Amino acid sequence: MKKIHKPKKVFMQGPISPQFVADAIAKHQSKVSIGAHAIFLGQIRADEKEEGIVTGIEYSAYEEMAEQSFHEIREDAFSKFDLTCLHIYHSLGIVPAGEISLFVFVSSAHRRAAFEASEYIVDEIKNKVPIFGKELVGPTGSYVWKENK
Amino acid sequence: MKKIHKPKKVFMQGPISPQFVADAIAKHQSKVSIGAHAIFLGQIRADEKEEGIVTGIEYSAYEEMAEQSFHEIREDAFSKFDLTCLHIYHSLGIVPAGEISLFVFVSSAHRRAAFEASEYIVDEIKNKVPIFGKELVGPTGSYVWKENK
Amino acid sequence: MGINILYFGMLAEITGQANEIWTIKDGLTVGDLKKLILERYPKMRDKKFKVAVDQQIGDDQTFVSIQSEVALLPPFAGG
Amino acid sequence: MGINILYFGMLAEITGQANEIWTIKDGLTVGDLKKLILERYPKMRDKKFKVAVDQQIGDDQTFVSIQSEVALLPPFAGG
Repeated sequence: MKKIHKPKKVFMQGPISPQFVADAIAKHQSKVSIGAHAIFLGQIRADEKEEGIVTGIEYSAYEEMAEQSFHEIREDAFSKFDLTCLHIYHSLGIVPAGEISLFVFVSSAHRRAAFEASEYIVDEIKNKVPIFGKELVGPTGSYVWKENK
Repeated sequence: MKKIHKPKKVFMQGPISPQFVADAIAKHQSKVSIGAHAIFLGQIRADEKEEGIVTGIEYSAYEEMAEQSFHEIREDAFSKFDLTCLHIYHSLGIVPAGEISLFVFVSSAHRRAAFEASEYIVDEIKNKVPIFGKELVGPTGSYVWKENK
Repeated sequence: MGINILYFGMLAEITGQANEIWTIKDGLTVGDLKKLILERYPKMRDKKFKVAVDQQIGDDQTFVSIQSEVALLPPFAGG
Repeated sequence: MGINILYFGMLAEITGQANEIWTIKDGLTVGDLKKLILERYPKMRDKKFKVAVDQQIGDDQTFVSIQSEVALLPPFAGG
């Protein structure tokens, strides 16, 4: 019964557009065993720092290891929760404030599994995936390295 | 500090399209204090019943009371969780299997509030809002009244 | 002058109509009213439903004013 | 023949490069290697970082093979 899920491409260059999210939803409308989708979107905040207002984040990653981490997080989530589908997308490069850098899309027959998996997966991504971010601040090209808590 | 939120129109005729979801997301990209969106979508399952396979659900509601219930759920959620925005949309009329009948869109500065509020609000909607559903089954126009657990 | 009784979902199928005006005496509770309704519509006896008085869910002790809007609500199915 | 050391984020800024090949003797641990790296790049002393050996996070006791890929990872910021 254990299904092996093929590693999927997670990283995208630049922001994730609302249209991309819509297309992902539309693709799941033929899967009529799905009753619940839980979607998480991480959006860049224009936080105020000592150095100025954040205008965006520039992401980089240890890509090979990160893709492997994402794959392990997916496998782990499929084994822990009763899910039909699970997709993760993350930006690389510059994502301006107000735009989306993370898209986690969980689908299941019943809502509880989708809710629990969604929160679990986002926490895992923040803790375990080697992604690095420069918060770009102010108009002068300065920046602050971001750190997840 | 207590902000009163104007009652909003929740009901839509027929399914909620992925494009509608995309437009709602796009509208929030100018709100740069948002760091997290949690979106829940309820999709119609083609469950197998004794009477046949579910081809869709036909929703009706005690509309006036339902809009009031939605309003109370929103106010309650704003007081319980630290949210920036909250939108709820629900279908009336026929929604075919594979299409979306519920869209709950929660936005907050940090992810924890969005996750918690999302699950809470969906539970509240299922329990408290007078919406009724006929599960349409098989090709002959028969149906079964749906009941939330 | 009377109360407006609204029927929803499967209950409207039993009554054959979405609402009725009933003339009732003053001082009735939801419990009293349910008894009258079940007498008129015996098929409702094996149905679960809640009663809303002026859009608030009531229990058997809730009083019904003679100008109330009363709604009979079968199990909810939103979501 | 040697190990490939990768630097990311703020650590790459300190080293001025994304990777280096180091020739090390056999039998070193991550702890030993960190000491050597901090000697070469004293500015890293006050930086938090994890060390991945062949894409697995290691601790100070993890052995480094002389053909390993070693990565120095500053705090994660995904999401």
